[in-house]
Amino acid sequence: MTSFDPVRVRADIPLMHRVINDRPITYLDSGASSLTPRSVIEAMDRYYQHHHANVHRGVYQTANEATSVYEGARERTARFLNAPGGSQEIVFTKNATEAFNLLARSWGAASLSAGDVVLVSEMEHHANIVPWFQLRDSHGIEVRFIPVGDDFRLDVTRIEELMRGVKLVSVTAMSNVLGTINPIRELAEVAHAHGALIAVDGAQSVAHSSTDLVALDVDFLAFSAHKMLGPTGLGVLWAREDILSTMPPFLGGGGMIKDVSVDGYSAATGPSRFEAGTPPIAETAGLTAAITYLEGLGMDNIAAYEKELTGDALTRLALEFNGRVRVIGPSDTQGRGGVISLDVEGVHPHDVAQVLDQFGVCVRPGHHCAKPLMKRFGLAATARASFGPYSLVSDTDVLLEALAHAVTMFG
Amino acid sequence: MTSFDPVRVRADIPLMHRVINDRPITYLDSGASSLTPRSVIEAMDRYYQHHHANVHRGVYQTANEATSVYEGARERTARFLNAPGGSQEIVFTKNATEAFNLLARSWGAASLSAGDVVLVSEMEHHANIVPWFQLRDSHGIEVRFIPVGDDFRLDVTRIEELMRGVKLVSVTAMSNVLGTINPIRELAEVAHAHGALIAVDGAQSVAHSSTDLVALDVDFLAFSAHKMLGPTGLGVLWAREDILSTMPPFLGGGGMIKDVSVDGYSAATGPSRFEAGTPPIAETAGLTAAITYLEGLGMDNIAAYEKELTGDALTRLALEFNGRVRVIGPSDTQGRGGVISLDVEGVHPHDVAQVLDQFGVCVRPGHHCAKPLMKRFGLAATARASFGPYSLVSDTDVLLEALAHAVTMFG
Amino acid sequence: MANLDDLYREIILDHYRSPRNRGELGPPATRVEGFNPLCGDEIVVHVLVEDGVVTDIKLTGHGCSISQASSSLMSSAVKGKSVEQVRGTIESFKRLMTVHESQLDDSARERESVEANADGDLRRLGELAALAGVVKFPVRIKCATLAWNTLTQALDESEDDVH
Amino acid sequence: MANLDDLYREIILDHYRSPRNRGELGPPATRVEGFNPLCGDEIVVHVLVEDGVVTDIKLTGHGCSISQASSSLMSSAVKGKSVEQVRGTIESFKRLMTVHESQLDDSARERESVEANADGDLRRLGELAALAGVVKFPVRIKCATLAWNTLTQALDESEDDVH
Ligand SMILES: Cc1ncc(COP(=O)(O)O)c(C=O)c1O
Ligand SMILES: Cc1ncc(COP(=O)(O)O)c(C=O)c1O
Repeated sequence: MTSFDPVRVRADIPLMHRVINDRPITYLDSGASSLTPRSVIEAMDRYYQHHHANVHRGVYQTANEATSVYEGARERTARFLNAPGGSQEIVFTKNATEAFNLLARSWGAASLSAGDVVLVSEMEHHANIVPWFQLRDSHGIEVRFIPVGDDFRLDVTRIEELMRGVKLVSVTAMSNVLGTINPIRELAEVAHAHGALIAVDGAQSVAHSSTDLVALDVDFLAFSAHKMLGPTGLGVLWAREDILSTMPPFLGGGGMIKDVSVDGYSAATGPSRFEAGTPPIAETAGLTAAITYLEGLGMDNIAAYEKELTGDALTRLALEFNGRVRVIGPSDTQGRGGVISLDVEGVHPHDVAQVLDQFGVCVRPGHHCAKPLMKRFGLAATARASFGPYSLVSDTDVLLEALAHAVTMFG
Repeated sequence: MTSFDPVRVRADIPLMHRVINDRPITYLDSGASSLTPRSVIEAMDRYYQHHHANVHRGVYQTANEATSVYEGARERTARFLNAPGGSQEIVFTKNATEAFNLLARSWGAASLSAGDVVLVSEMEHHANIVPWFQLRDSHGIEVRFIPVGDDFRLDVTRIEELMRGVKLVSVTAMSNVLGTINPIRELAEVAHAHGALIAVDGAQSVAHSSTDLVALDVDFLAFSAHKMLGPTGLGVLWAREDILSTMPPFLGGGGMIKDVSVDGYSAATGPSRFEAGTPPIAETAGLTAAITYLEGLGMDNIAAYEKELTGDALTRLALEFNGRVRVIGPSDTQGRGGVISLDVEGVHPHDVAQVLDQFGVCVRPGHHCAKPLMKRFGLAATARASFGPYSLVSDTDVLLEALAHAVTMFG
Repeated sequence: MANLDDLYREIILDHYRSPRNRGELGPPATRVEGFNPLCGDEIVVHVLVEDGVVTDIKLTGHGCSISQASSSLMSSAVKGKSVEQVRGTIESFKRLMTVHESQLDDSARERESVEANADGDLRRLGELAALAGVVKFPVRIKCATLAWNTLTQALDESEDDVH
Repeated sequence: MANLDDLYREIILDHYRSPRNRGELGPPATRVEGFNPLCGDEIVVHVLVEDGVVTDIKLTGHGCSISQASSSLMSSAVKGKSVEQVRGTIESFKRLMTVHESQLDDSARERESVEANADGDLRRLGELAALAGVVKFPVRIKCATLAWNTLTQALDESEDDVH
């Protein structure tokens, strides 16, 4: 184990004190949403108790403080990602999903026309599929899918062919179902070599390994605060400044305008052009605290630790169930993260999750908003366990105990 | 005074303990955002400490609890508004602004075509103007304005003429600049008599008087939680169920789909069709607590109390400055709420606010996202004071003291 | 694990492992798909109505033990019954599945009458009563009712065909 | 109220009450509008550049005392100066307006050199130095710099015209 101490992380998470069906909680659903450290909750409390006001248009002191909280979070996020152009590349949204919609309806609608191709992958979350289908319906673009191989990885053997007519490659850094980590740096090279841009879904990656936008050389990145120890109600779209500055507005309203008259409006410049209305302010205080917390742990430490956890779980799952529990995803930790989708022979994922709940184990059954991927593997659903920096090997112990019960019960 | 006790309300607001420039805070910016009672902050804390999980797709206990928090807030909101069709008419958004964008891009884009008219008013907030301009640009609709008279009220003398070709009337229940309360019930009758629908901007009204959607007989209502003692990051669009059920999706992603394949998608039914991605969950816990708090005070009590405060302030402003401080808005409390825009002769609103800040007085200078209204009255900005249920007559005392200083200083 | 046993009664596990009336029916049977978008359960109901009687019913699709067992139990319960009787059964079943919510909301008195009602229903429902434990697991109620809602739609559509 | 007096120096109030160089210039002068969308301040700079010299400058628009005084002070400072000199003044002024942010971010040592620099600038800036107090009110910095950013744009445009 690294010097990183998950037991102390756990002590920072109030929800870890929950007892469920007489057992201590075994939270294995960080892929859906992470648990929230005390410091993040307290940062939002402090905001409401001392600094709350609407941002931007105030002169008085608390309005300035609220603005500093908000703009400070932009700075902090830019540094966290090593954004080449700094804070002016950070747009705050409601969640990763809004970020993709913004991308599709602003950049996409302005830059793409009938016949242009957006290349996504079969392992994308609906957030990175449906907005492109909507753009297909409104603008006649084509949505094409990079296939996923039987090894649960992107099949890029025919990438040259797939790239024909592509203006944007939009792929996830890590699959929320398979755990597969995609070669973003290499895909960026391919995209750029073909004159296309590349967008990355960082929802599953930003809290689990370090993100260096300069090194990745991508053009867009989307993610949600609630999956990175932060609060609900806040997401981020990062876009390269030279691209962002040419993008037309998305939603209309206060804060995104330069001028309005009864005859029309003109839009503001910078990220605020895309932030119509009163933004999630307290939530940005929470995001700043979450980033501080994550960086305090060390992103590389987190990645290394979760790799160990994942490796241990994969090994034991392979050993203990005589093949009745199948992992839908890469079977070793090479290029994969701590999301483990399970297919239990003869037991529907819903039932798996129901039995596990009796043991206090929180796993998520379902299609995980990745129905094309499910269809690719002929599955309706999986039961997914996923780790966070507060997870312990003992969580895997309980998971295995509960799985054994499910297998027996439906046996 | 009514039985309602604002001093106790004040004691419930942690931020009231702030000292600004050696003076206790005098918060007069509730029109921009309200201050947050302890119970609202604590409800969100409790959510993160005990119940946080992603909603909807879970089987385990905390996922169910989170879903109950979220769907419970929908129920609570529907009851608060006396929504005729109940909770399935409540769509959660990021803020009131997103609610209007949803309305314009879903209902508007599907129901309106070139030449159709959306009738707003000159006193609208940009949130209820810019989305319609955007729809004008994309769909060729006409955006028409009900003029505002010199009495700071809607001039409906030529309403029959104005209604020609109108498919939607979209007006604010209360102006965030003038304080004017509009006759929504009557406008609804006019709209319906002409076969048009009516949308109401409740951002400034829902926290300050009771809302009865059955009695109002309107079709849409939009507002934000952060102006009703609730948290940032959450808004509401209410729409009549028979209309909502015919509206096409807005943003695309997880949670709003029925099915997705590599060929396309189909949308879910009910409010979730419009709630793509992980919603603001903790924020809905805050909203429920805010509604509980407001109802505990009694909406009619709040309205009566704020009317007294407003009447007192208007009288004293008229008496004390020899005409150097002009109120931009109705001069008595008839059909007006507790938002008081000031024009101080020879002192720019920015400077007014700056001087007031030295006295710990929080007022907002600017165009208040209502530039067409500003232009109507030949103003670039006003300094706006606005009340909440925690405001006291002593706040007005400090306001007047500080204003006197500003007048002298720039004298 | 008393709770789990309430949910997973032996008869449910049996219908899950060996579902009755699997398969498809061609025209003139009515075919309606039911989705539970939240969990991905899919059920396709094929129903043949002749002279006001459900003369045949077949099911395809996939889902959890509760949705599968419920649809299997449903098919056994409705086959050969008049549309009228089937609609009655659907109503009784759905009432059984909503007791829980009433219990949460209503006063004790109303609750009792609902329970009395449910008891009556329970007797009428026969084997279907095995699903009664589902109400203690509110998220699973949608699993149990999916087939029934789909059947209602199929009956409506087959009646539309007639008129 | 020491703070307020830092901001509202007498010379600023004077320029606010009696702004210099109000008015417009027709072609061939360059006309550029500057907005501060957050507070609604608007400034229109009309500038006439002849042979590399700002031979005339006029201003319209409206805004707070800081933006108005800043633009008035600016117009007095740049009129008759070469474009080169004007750009130098703009740079010095904007440096003055960013000291505050540096003070927040940088180490003490860097701060000192910035301040030394600012002191040099202060001397060069003459009357404009009255605006130095604005940096203690960060939200007002945009008010003070609006005219200057607009002037920069006007100079760029008038030079484009030449080429
Ligand atoms: C009348 C009115 N409508 C709409 C809004 C927009 O609200 P939000 O910024 O929360 O979206 C506001 C508040 O700024 C308002 O006062
Ligand atoms: C890979 C991936 N992309 C996008 C999302 C969408 O995030 P949100 O629901 O917060 O918008 C998720 C989470 O559900 C995800 O796992």
